[in-house]
Amino acid sequence: MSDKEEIEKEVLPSENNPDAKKISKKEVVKAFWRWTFFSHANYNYERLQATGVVFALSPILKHLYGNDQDAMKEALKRHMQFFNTEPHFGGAILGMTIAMEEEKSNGAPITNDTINGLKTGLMGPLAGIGDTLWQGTLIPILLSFTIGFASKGNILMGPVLFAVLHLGIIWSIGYFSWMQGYSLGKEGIAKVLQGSLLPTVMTFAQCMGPIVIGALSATFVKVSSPLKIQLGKSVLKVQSGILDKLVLGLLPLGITLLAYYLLKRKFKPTTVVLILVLIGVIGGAFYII
Amino acid sequence: MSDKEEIEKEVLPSENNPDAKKISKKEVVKAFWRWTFFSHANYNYERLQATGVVFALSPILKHLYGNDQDAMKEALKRHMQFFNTEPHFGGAILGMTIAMEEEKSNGAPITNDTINGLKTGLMGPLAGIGDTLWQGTLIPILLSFTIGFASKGNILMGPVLFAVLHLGIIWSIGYFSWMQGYSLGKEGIAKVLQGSLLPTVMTFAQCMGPIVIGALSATFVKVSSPLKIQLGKSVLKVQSGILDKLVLGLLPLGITLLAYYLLKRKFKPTTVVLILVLIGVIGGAFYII
Amino acid sequence: MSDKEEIEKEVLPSENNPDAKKISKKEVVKAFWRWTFFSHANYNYERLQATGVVFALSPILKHLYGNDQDAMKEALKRHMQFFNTEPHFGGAILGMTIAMEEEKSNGAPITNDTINGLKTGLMGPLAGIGDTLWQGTLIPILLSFTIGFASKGNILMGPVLFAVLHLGIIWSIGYFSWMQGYSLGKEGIAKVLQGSLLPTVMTFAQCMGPIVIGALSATFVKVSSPLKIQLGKSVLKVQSGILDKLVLGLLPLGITLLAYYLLKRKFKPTTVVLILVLIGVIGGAFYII
Amino acid sequence: MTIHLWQAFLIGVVYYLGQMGTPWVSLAGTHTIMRPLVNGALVGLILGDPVKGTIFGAAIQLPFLAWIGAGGAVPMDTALAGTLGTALGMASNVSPSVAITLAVPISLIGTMIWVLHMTVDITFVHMADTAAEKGDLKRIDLLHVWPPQITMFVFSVVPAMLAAYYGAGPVKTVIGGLSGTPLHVLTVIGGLLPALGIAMNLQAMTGKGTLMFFLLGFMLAVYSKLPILAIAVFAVIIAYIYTTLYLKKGSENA
Amino acid sequence: MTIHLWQAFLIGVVYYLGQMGTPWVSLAGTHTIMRPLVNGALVGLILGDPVKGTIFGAAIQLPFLAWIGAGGAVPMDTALAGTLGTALGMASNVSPSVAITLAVPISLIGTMIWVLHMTVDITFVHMADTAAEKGDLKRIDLLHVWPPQITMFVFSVVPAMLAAYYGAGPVKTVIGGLSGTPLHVLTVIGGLLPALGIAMNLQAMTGKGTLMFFLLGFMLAVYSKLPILAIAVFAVIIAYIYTTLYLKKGSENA
Amino acid sequence: MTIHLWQAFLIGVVYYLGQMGTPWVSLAGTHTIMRPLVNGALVGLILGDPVKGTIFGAAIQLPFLAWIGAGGAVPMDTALAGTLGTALGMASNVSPSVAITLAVPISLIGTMIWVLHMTVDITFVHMADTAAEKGDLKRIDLLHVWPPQITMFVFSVVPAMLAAYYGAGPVKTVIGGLSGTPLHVLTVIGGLLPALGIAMNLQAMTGKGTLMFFLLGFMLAVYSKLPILAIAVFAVIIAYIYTTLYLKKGSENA
Ligand SMILES: OC[C@H]1O[C@H](O)[C@@H](O)[C@@H](O)[C@@H]1O
Ligand SMILES: OC[C@H]1O[C@H](O)[C@@H](O)[C@@H](O)[C@@H]1O
Ligand SMILES: OC[C@H]1O[C@H](O)[C@@H](O)[C@@H](O)[C@@H]1O
Repeated sequence: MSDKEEIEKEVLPSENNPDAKKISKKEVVKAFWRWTFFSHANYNYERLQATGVVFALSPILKHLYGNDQDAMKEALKRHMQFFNTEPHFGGAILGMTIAMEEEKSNGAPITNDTINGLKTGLMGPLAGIGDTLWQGTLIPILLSFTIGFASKGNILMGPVLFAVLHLGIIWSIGYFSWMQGYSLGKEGIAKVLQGSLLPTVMTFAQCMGPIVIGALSATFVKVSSPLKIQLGKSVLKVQSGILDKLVLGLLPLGITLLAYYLLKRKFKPTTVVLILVLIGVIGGAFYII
Repeated sequence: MSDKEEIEKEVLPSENNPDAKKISKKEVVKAFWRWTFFSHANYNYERLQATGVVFALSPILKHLYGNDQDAMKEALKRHMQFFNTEPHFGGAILGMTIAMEEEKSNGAPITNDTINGLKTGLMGPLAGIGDTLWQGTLIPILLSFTIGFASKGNILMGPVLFAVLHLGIIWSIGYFSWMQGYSLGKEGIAKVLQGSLLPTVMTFAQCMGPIVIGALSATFVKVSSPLKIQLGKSVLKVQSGILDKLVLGLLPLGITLLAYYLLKRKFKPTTVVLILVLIGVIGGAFYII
Repeated sequence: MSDKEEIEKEVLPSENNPDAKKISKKEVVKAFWRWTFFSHANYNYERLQATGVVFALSPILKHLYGNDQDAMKEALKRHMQFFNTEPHFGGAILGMTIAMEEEKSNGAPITNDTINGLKTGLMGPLAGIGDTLWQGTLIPILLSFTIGFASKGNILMGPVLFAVLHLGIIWSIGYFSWMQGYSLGKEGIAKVLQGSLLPTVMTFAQCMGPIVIGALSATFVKVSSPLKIQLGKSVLKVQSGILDKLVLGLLPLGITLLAYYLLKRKFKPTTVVLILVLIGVIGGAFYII
Repeated sequence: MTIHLWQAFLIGVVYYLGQMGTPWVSLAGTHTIMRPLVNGALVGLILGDPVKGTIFGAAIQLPFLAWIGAGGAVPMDTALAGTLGTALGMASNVSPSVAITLAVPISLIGTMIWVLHMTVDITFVHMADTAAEKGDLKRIDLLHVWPPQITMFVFSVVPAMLAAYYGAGPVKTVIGGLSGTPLHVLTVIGGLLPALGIAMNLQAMTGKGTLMFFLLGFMLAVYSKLPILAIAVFAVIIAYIYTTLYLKKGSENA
Repeated sequence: MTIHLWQAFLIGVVYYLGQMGTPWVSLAGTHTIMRPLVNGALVGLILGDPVKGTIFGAAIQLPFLAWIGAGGAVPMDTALAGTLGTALGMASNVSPSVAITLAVPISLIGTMIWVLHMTVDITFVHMADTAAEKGDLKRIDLLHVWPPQITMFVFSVVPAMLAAYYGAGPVKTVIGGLSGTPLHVLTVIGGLLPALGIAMNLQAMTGKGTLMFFLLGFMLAVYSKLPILAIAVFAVIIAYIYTTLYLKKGSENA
Repeated sequence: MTIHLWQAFLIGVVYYLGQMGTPWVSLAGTHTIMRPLVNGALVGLILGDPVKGTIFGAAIQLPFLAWIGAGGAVPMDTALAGTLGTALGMASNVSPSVAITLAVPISLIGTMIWVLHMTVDITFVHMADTAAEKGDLKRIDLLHVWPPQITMFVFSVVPAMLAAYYGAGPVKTVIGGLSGTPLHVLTVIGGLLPALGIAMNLQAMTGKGTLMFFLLGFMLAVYSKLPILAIAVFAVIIAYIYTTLYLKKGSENA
């Protein structure tokens, strides 16, 4: 066997190896539905969707590491890390993860870090992109389309149509994204390992993600100041007269960056909630904000 | 003769070689006028200005390849390719082409591909830029300037002034662009061959061209939907109530991208015309668009 | 002594050398105040703040080159070059300069060109950024805040408060910037010499600077045309009917680029003043502008 | 009209099903039931008049049209607003617009339930950690579903059921006590909490320049006032150009 | 006023000269004569009253002020609109604003002539191909000019002459028959055809990222509503920055 | 009210202190005293009624709110406008709004003093060059301060003092003589001069693409009409992205 063949075999072990473990399409779909229904069953401020990931991948992990207790422990630890994304668009990440786990379990040189890098590199951007398209665009459109009927008491064209369209569209997107992620992972794994595909996807997502999340936050975080300053006989409104003239949205931006800074400084999310509540109580009580 | 001299001679053969064929300025100007008057004489959906290019370069090609039938055949085939640009701004391309043909016929290492690359790399962008500045900007300004007089029956300050200004300005631009292209080609040919000038010009044009053509198309393609949906007692206008809220100009954009996609899939332009007409007939008859 | 040690010693001579000349914090602060008060004492069209720089650095230069007449001459020539920046934000440049002079006098391989490159590379951008934040933003805010009181005759909340706030804020910025520049220079000098810090700072400043100065100039240079052209019975206003439709701000932009072009062509600023005045006299007298 | 205990209980269940995270209807399902448009109709069904419930739901939906729950942040509890708003409105026979004035303060109070369960669930993650150490996949599967869902069920059903059962009177008393500064404070907090959601998502972005791109999106949105989809298209363009340039090999010819 | 046959013929010739591609007056020349502002005056001259023709032409020009023919796409035939509009308007002695209502549908019908000749000309290219095989430059020169121009002359002069000669009556009948849905369909088609022109030019762009830059220009135009020249200036800036970064050698110092 | 000679002299000194470059109060200090808001109060103090002076100063400040002096360009002399405007206004007992009509033309004439001293100071730089040749640091220190400041003192105090002393009459005569075209010309020149300041700063920028970035800032400001601070934020974002991409090492993987 030549060197080159050996390398290729190493890169994609499952393809040339008759003994390789193979995940069936049925298993991939099963994991998809587990994720779709249970992603948030134990949602929490510490690691968010972490146990949701383990729960969804559970049949896959059992198949791959069921009779290798050490590998299983390692895999569980790997996926008990902080994870949060928009589950439908972000399902692509877990689709890819399944493909990588499959190859890894068959001996491909995929490290913990590669899988973690993939997950943490894409979860944020896809949260931003997904929320924008789903919660920020799709749902408002569906609502404004059906609410007119509902306000006339039309149940079918109101709540029922909303529910059907919403679930139909978003589950389709989720399914497509998940399966696409899996096959991208399978086909692209050689490329991924050689490093030409992943950087492109990641750089793209890590640029687009924050932009849309920035746009989203502009309507999502709401703070303004009702303060007024008496100047002789005229009145200066702090919000429209000062803050808005400096930079629009200074307060929401400031609060968001504060929360971000605190998280970066390793404050627990629960602490940040408390701090935000405190700011709200004090600022609100004195009508500063 | 040292190696270095040899290379230099090879790079720009016409400069050091007393036997080299030389295109005179008169010939370059002659080709310019042939192009200016005849570029569209046989305009067609298959190759657009292809025969126009051959017709314009005809005296040049005769001079250079008149007594080398094989070279002539090759040259004719080279220029019978699809070509389309805005003829006045895009004249620069043919000016450069003449310079390259001149050097090539004297033995410079210029391949078919270099010349084709130059032509196809610049024709699109210069079409976009030229149309924007000429048809999109210059003509409307001249029209709105002279139409006021004309509507009072003033022939001189109306149609005559429009014609004089229009021809004066656009022929000057055309002449300047053509000659500039030629001398850029001559001076820059060494640079071009070494590869430092052409990529800059191309990258620039291939970025700017699509941007302005995008802007142009926003006013150039006109489709909107007159559809209305009855919602209980209120009415939802599809154009202003849905499409415009998603992305402005969704329909014109979609139609343009459809035409683009069809051309990319090797549909003939005449087929695309037919498809557009069909869309128009069906969409129009049912008042969908 | 190994090679590596030698290089390190060379890079930061003052740190390892007990005989090195040390600039004290007091001296740095003294130079700051000399600059703050005297930067513009001999402001002129030829070299602007050049003698101001020498005057401010005077105690430093005396300390470093006091007993090396040749080095002193060289240093003086170095700093008698054209220099102009916004003195408070731009103070950072001179803080860095002090650090570099300190190392240079102790034998670090810092050339004239490095110091000049630093100064000329940053002075323009920091002028733009500084003017925007200080004259373009801070002062108008303070004025509009205090002018209301003043117009009611309130001296304390009017002129006094304005003066106190203005001096307090801008001197603080100036001091911070200067000291920061100095310590950046000291700490970063190794990095600077290895070339990783300076390019980043410079590229950033040389991109941001011109952008803000462009924005500033949009309100700073004021030219428009009162010309009207009679078209039959209707009237065409040259400013709103032609110029504004082409590109907003065409005239101010044109005048600014003219002045820039003249300076680049080595016209003296006094000549440019004259030319601008001439344009004003002729254009104004005939009501062209 | 009086609300029977079993009706009150069912209303509580609807509220529970509209809690983001309920596995019974999937995440998208909770996002469906969470909307007053939908849960109003369900409450109406329970109370015997689904058409009226739909009309109430549609009205209560209005102030929450632009509601987004990103990064686990819930600015207002629309599920509680919709279920209780409809129930109490129908019971006390007021007009839908009166129900809105009730629903908005209810939505602000409801966020406390969300914050509470997000905090309690942390315990179950720690238990799952122990199971992971032992490689006990099955136990994690169990821990992920049962303890948090039972908790959530109790947290949701009990208060909603009580409020629906004892009716508009006590609820109005509570809301009345809040009017003025307390309500203002609650509104302010509701506006602030989403900052955590954004920050969670931002913090999860490990790329270069995250903050700058975030700032870019924010500034674009705030100054251009474009619809968010238009900004998303611009974001695609910018990301494309950035990626091209970022991953470009140094040119040979420049 | 009646239009004599020789006048009708000359009007047909004016129309032919305003066809994009006529070599007699150059491309820029056809773009001059194509405008109703200009061909209206010429028709007036032929009919003996150039001042009146100019006034009609100026009026008919109005709906075509923003007319652009890019990539060989002709959304409306302004030359036919101007020549026939003026001729029939003057002949039937109506006001210029009535002539406009006639001119616009005429311009839509006229586009068929353009599409036809663009299709027929393909034949001559194929003949030129054969000549190229043989290296017969002279023959290509001939093929490029005579067959297409004779075709074009016939396609243009005949219908325009007939319409001008038989006058407003038949033309109005035709247009009347079109009113309602057919006219709407023609208008829609006139709005769609330019998509081909744009697509032809786009497709001719071989650079990287063409579609993204196209989208950028489109979105900028649509949302900013800036004049096209302003967008062109922004395009220069963007292209400059892109080119600098794209062709930049990898920095040594980064 | 008459202005005594010593008062006129002090007013001249205030004007001198408001000249950009006066070392006594620092550059920031001259930018303080230069504003009519401040020098009006000081002139009022000299004339015995600081409150009235403040009110005049506040009024005269209005047309100069957006005044910027960048790159050594002084579009209007606000210090002369404020000191003389207040002094003459108070002396002739007119209302503050009348004082404004006086102050604006004064500010235009005053720019000549600035241009003059910027030109004269060149001499002292050349003298400093000679000292630099000899390494005579002390002499440069002296040359930097005394000759230019004595010049400036004379240039400033003399005209301001005379105008304040001889009062509104002669000043009005001068201004009256200017009304119409001369004043228009002065206004135009005041609008043009800042171009030099911008050009000086621009010219001092040695980086790549300076003009393009300048154009970008200009176009953004002109078309978006955003406050300058917002544009500065965008500039930070653009500069960040540009720097990242410009200094990026060629990727290994692209
Ligand atoms: O923001 C990403 C993601 O965060 C949480 O998981 C929930 O708020 C989801 O609704 C959201 O999509
Ligand atoms: O678009 C480029 C070019 O295409 C065709 O040749 C014609 O429509 C010209 O008017 C146009 O300039
Ligand atoms: O523009 C930089 C700088 O130039 C000159 O020094 C003066 O006009 C200052 O006020 C300005 O800050």
